[in-house]
Amino acid sequence: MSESSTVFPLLTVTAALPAAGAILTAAVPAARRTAAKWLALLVSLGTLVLAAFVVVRFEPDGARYQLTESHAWIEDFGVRYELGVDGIGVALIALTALLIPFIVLAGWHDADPLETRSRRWRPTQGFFALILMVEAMVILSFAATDVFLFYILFEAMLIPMYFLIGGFGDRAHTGSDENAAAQRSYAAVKFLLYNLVGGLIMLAAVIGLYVVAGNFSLTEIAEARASGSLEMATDTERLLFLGFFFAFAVKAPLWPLHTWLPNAMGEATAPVAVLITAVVDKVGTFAMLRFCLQLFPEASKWATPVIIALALISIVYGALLAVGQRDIKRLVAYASISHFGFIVMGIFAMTSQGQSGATLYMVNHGISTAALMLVAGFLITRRGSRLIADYGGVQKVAPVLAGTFLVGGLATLSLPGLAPFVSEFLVLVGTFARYPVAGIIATTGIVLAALYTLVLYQRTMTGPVKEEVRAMPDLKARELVVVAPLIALLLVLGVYPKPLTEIVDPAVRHTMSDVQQKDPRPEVEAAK
Amino acid sequence: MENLIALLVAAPLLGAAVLLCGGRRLDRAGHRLGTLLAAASFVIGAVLFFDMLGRGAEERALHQHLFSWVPVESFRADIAFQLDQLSMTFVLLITGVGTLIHVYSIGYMEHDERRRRFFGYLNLFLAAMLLLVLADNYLLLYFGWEGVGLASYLLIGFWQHKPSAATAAKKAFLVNRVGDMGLSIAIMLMFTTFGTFAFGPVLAAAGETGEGMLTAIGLMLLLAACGKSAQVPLQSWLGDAMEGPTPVSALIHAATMVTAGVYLITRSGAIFNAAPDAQLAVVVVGAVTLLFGAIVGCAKDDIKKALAGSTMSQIGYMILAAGLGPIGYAFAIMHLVTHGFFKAGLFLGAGSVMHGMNDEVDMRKYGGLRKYMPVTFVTFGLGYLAIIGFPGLSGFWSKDKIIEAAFAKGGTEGWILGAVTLLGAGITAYYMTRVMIMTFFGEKRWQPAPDADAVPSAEPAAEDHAGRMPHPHESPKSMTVPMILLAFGSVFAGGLFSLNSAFVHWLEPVTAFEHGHPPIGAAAVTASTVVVLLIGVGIAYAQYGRKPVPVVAPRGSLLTRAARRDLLQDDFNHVVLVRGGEHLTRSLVYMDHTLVDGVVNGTAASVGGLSGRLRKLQNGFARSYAVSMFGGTAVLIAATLLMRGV
Amino acid sequence: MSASAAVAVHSLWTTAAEPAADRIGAPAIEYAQLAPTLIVVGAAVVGVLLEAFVPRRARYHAQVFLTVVALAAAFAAVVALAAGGHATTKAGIVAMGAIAVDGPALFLQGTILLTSMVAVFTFAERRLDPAHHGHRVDSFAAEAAAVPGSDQEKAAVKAGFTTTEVFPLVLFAVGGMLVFPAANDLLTLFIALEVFSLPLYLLCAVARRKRLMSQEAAVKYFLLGAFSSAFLLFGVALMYGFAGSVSYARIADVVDGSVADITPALAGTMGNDVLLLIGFAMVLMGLLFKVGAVPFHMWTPDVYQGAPTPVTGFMAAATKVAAFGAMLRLLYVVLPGLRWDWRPVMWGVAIVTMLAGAIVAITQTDIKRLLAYSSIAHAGFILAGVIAATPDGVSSVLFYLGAYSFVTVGAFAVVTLVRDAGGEATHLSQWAGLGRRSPLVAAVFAVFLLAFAGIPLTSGFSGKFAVFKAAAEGGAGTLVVIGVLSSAIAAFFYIRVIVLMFFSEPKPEGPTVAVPSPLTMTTIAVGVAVTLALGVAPQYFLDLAGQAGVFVR
Amino acid sequence: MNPVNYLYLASLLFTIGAAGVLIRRNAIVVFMCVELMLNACNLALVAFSRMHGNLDGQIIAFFTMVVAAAEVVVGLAIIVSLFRSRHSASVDDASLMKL
Repeated sequence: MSESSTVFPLLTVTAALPAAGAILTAAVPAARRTAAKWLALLVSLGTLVLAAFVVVRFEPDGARYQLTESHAWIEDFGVRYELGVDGIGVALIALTALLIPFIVLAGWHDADPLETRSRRWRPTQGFFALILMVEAMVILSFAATDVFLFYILFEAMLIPMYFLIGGFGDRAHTGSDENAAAQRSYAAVKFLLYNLVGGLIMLAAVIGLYVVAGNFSLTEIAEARASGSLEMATDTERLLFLGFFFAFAVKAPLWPLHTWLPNAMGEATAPVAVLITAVVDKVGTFAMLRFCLQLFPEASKWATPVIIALALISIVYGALLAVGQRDIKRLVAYASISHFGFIVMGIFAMTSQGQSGATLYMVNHGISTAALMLVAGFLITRRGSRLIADYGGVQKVAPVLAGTFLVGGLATLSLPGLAPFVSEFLVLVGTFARYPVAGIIATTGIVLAALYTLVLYQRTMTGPVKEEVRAMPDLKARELVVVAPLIALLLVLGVYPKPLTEIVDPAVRHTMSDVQQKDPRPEVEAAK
Repeated sequence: MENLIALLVAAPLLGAAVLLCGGRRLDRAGHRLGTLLAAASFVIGAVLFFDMLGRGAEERALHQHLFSWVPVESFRADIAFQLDQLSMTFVLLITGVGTLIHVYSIGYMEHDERRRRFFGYLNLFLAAMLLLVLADNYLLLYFGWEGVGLASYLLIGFWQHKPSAATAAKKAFLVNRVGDMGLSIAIMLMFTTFGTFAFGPVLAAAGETGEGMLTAIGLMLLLAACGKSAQVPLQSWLGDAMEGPTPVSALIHAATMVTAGVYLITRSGAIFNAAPDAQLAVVVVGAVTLLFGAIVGCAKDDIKKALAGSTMSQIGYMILAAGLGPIGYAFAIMHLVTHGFFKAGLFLGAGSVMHGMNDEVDMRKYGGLRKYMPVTFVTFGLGYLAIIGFPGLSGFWSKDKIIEAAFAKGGTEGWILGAVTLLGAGITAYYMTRVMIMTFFGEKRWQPAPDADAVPSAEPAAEDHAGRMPHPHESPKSMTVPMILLAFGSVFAGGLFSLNSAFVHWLEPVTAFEHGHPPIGAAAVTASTVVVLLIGVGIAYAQYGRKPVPVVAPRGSLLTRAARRDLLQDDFNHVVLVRGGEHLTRSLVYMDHTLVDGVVNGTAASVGGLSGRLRKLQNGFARSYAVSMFGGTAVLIAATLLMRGV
Repeated sequence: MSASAAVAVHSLWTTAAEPAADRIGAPAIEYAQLAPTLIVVGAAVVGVLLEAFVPRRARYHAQVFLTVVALAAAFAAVVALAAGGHATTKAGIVAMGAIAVDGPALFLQGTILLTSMVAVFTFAERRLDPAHHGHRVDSFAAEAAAVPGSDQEKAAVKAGFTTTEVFPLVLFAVGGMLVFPAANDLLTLFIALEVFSLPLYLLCAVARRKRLMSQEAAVKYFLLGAFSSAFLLFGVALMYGFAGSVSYARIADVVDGSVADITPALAGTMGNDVLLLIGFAMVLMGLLFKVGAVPFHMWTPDVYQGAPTPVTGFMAAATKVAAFGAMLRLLYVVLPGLRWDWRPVMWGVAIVTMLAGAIVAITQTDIKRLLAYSSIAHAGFILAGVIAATPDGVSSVLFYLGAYSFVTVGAFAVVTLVRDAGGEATHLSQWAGLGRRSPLVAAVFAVFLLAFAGIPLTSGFSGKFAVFKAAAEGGAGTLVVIGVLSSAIAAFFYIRVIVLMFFSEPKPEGPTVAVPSPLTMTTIAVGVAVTLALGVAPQYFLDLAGQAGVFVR
Repeated sequence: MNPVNYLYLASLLFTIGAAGVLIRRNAIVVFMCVELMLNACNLALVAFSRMHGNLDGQIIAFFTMVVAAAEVVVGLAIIVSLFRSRHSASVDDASLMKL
């Protein structure tokens, strides 16, 4: 990447704004809780505007990486502060910036202190500050084109997430407070350790990469690999690949490294759960696409069969376990595991449809899960229980809530007309083109998805009205503001995803050429 | 002119959007708006129809390309419509019958506080169904395909407060999903084979690939059709779908949606023509379902379920016809249309009866109603005659042609199929006569209606007049008028279509047509048909007309009992799929906790244990520390020396 | 060798008929280059005099002032030397070959001086304990000689005595530490070792609270320390026997074989190298003992726990720096020729140290012991860098030492703040819910813990990355993997503490967080600042360490 | 008589000293054993010095004595204070801190 950076460091600013916002929010005095909330909301909206600029400034058919910035950082480690986005990065940055305001708004009251414990104790400020901090790190990691820089963010974002999970649990817990606190910190520690171990193994690989390549610039290394000027011994490449992939597979999460997700999403508040699955986990799948494939094309191809198999297992396994859940949030978590299986499968199918599909899937899954999970959160806060069995007949007392919940569910089972359908079908087609059997097995996922979604809806929303929910109020204005845009977005992207695909496709074309793969030509043409 | 096509879909879609998002303030006008938009869509359809007639047979097809939906490299799915004769037929049927049923529902749903939403769903259904038949590529068709599935889900479960309804809705959606798997796999196969899945290119290029591939595609499409059209083995949902309000049963589960499978197969004719094995499969499915539905229909005492069985069996006819290839397509569609008329009419009639009978559905508690609701009786009667194929009425023309075609298949196949279709006709006559007699003839067997939940499909009003003695009365105009109109259809449509086989020629450019010649001349076939149906009627009359009908159903033969339970198909599903599934998931949940999680926690625990043991070494005694130092040094020295090999 | 070399072995009954050796001239001492050490030691001596002549009331202030000024001056001297190019171009051997003034030496001296300075601030802290009889008290016994709980002690407390001797002791220790990594012959090495060890033994014994534990710690540390230095000395003897000299350069030459000097008699009885190897092993053992490497680590937890916390902090930081410095010099200057002998051994030690440290730490219940074990684990990581045996290895170790020492001092400084009636509340259970009580202190401590755990954006990560990178480039990939795994294990218990502080409900009778004087605040602030600075922008310090990466010989 | 024997003697004394440290309980005795080890070192140094015919070894020996003396001062101070507060000089009694 050339020393010449863009006139205005748009990406840095986009990431810096929430970071600064986080510090400010944290600094708000204890008494002025509401001010902190509004500050956080404004900052996140500002970030959204900046992200919009990024999208506008990005030319789909321009250079591969745009809005690049490059500054010296740590020469001794061959590390530079290098930013740049391709279509995939742009899409995901947009998604992140888009979701955070809703997360903030949805979590408006989640961190209100139950009783003022100490003058210095400011949970609310901390909650929103952490969310913004996460946003900053995620955005930066989507833009990082320096492996080391990415690694640092990849690891560092664990800490705020960890405090979000462990510090601000779902108040609708079962059993005693102590018990809930114990479960919560268990979930938080589990989350951190899983990802830390993944990260540390990646660290070894990162160091190995440095020893082999001598620097960390993604672009330089990729070029060197492509031009053949940088040779890697097969085994070395494979080991390094595995090191990277392991970390991303934990984050994604891929079977059998998934078990931290249900705990984390179950114990965290709904907005944080959305933050985990819709935003942070995307870094893992994104990194597979960005780093695994570009840095280690050969090894990627070598590992593909196994990874596809794991992805398949995740798809079916996740769906089946979702069917078996009693806890709404855990159900959504397992559904997400199944969906991440689709994403990984799409990435490693090594077809344009698969990879564009996977990228779209990341975005759409973000939105749909956000819609479903946030509504579920509203539902749970109303009734104070996460158990499906505690609900019934809600649609009679709160039709709007039920309706939005249903739409979210339909999106999760990827009904045509809603965004996820497009991506899921692309992934399926893309996979099928290369691995027909895998493609067919994966389609069973759509039946299972329908099963767990509809069962959830039936058990909670339909049937005779339960006593406890009789007095349940319908969605409030704030909540509608959160849900309505998401649903609108799902509909729009479901019918007109073209803008998104146009941004993503060129990037995918590049990735495909990185791994020297071409789409299999259709039989009939091939015959001609 | 082609720009109107989009409006066909847009009108009801708008209705759905407004009604569903509009909120309570629309409650008063909602139903009118919905009906209006449905009618509008019908008018547009009519306009397009006459415009189409104005053009020569070959350039009748219209195209409208709205925008590109999912463009990814070679994968191109567009939002584009294709209106040819086949689609046009469906458009008219859907919008026409749809509008009538909207009107009917105004009266029928009067007392339901959620009527606005009901009309919203109906409009949504119309939009989706029109999308399905107008799509110019399989993916867009899939869009409509699942759209109608959603609408049907919402409408079957419209009375969500009833667990039975909610369950039925879920079941319908799930079973359909299984079918959808087939459709999506078929699309993938097309994409990998032809590089596209637009009707034009695919059907044009169908010849260029191997028969094996085409058979695969065909079978997948058939699976899809089975799901949507309630064909064996995916038929189980249709009976439960009767939980929905009767207009829904009439529109979706009789006239239109359930026939989508027939549309799909006819539309993909080119593929099936080149894949005989697939065709055979289609025929077999059709034949089996035909009998299956008929048998079930004979045993049901719930009037709607009886009709549902008959629907299944009639669609079996269509599928079978479609499976016969060019000799059958036209008749399949023709029967589809006529069936649309009389089955819708029958259902509306049934609805009207229930309306008058406190939503009682058990025919054993009817009887002698002809005096109390004459209009219903007449219209229902005409529908009855039509469906059993009474010479001259719609059903006769279409069904007879199918039977002919079946024989015309030739060879042993031909004979078997012919026999089956004939037998089917007989059974149809039997169970329809049974329904007719139990409902409108004989002495009255009314009883106080039990409360809602006991009756599998009590309608919402049931609560308020539970326990009161029913006083049958004719339904309001808004309900009778549609019935009358449909009755006209069921009487004359068939005849009209068959005037110098207008319908066949109308469809010929799309489906192609070759004249089938049954080994025993057409006249013979017709004759035998009539004979068979007379036999059927006769037996029914002997059983139900001559002696009084017991109010409590007799135990009945093994077959009867099996038939009452949909030939045990649900029990099979329950034991194998539901139970098995539950066990599977439960054990998986357990495994996830113990095995996958256990490994990790186990490792952590073992490290902890190791830590605990190592800790013991730190026993606080300086001298033991010294020992370890001494030992360490010794090892150090030894190691250093060993390195040197000294 | 003198002419007497001809005589194979002198008969013991005849005095060596030496021709009068040429007159011994006055040694040439380069005072400028020795300035840092001289300043500190001089100040120490002055400190002793202060104890003798300054009235008790004024002693504390006088001593603190003297100590801080001395350390600052010494640091200034180091900087001056470095600026004067003594770290690079003008690097050389001074004091008749006894001491080397070169990059590593100056870098380490600078680090030691800075760490000691911030550590001394915690020594001087007198606001944490409530005042006794109107006298502010620090964390040292009123009268170390008095029997705990005796009337004599009560009297001493009443009189407001304080053990201001700690300051000169610290200065002496620092003086020794300054020489230790610069020592250029085995004798200097040994003396320096003793010079900084003996004061530490004493410092361990003078805690104000928990005096029995303090004394016990002192005894253990002393006996084992003496034990180990005996080993070291014997090793020195053997190496002297091998090379006939104790100067590093000379020994190195002999090891390289550039000097053919084999005493025939010895050759007859045993292979020279055996002397060398055994000697090396024993010297190495002495150093490994100081850095607390397994299996010579067992004193660490007990001493760290028993010693007064400020002393622990000082000891943990400065001693490690000095000892690793000496080890680097020994291995890189004296025994590069022996690399193929010592690397495998060190591999073993490093692996065992990393794993044992991390694993045993998991089940600790006392914060000070926990930190002790963590320091053991870190010793293992640093050893990985030492093993690299490349200039990169040196600079990475230097960097790591710098980063680590500040984190350590800071962490122990925080430990001094959390107190209950019985003094410092070091049991982990008492730390529950600290984050709720005083979020700031908890947050600061969390930062230190994360640095220990090597989370990115903290100095711990930069350091860890540096040493692992060096190790990997030095061909010790396996070591890196093991290091990574053990730091994964280590992460667990750092996180456990964080969980305890933030996610568990505070106990009603839990400890309070004392509000310290600016002194401790400075210590902690500096610790945090350095931790974050080295985490976010380590480049400058990496450059420093990089330039300082070459030993003079 | 071969001076190498002095080396053997030295190592012997050293080992005895080390053994004493490991075996004896009384802190004072342990300490004396350490001194013995130091003296063993001295012996070795002197012997080597003699062999090599240079004085370094002997110089070191002198330094060692000084150091040993210093150690005695510090050591006894600590041990005595321990003894006074516990009324026992046994090393094993001083085991409050463990695990």
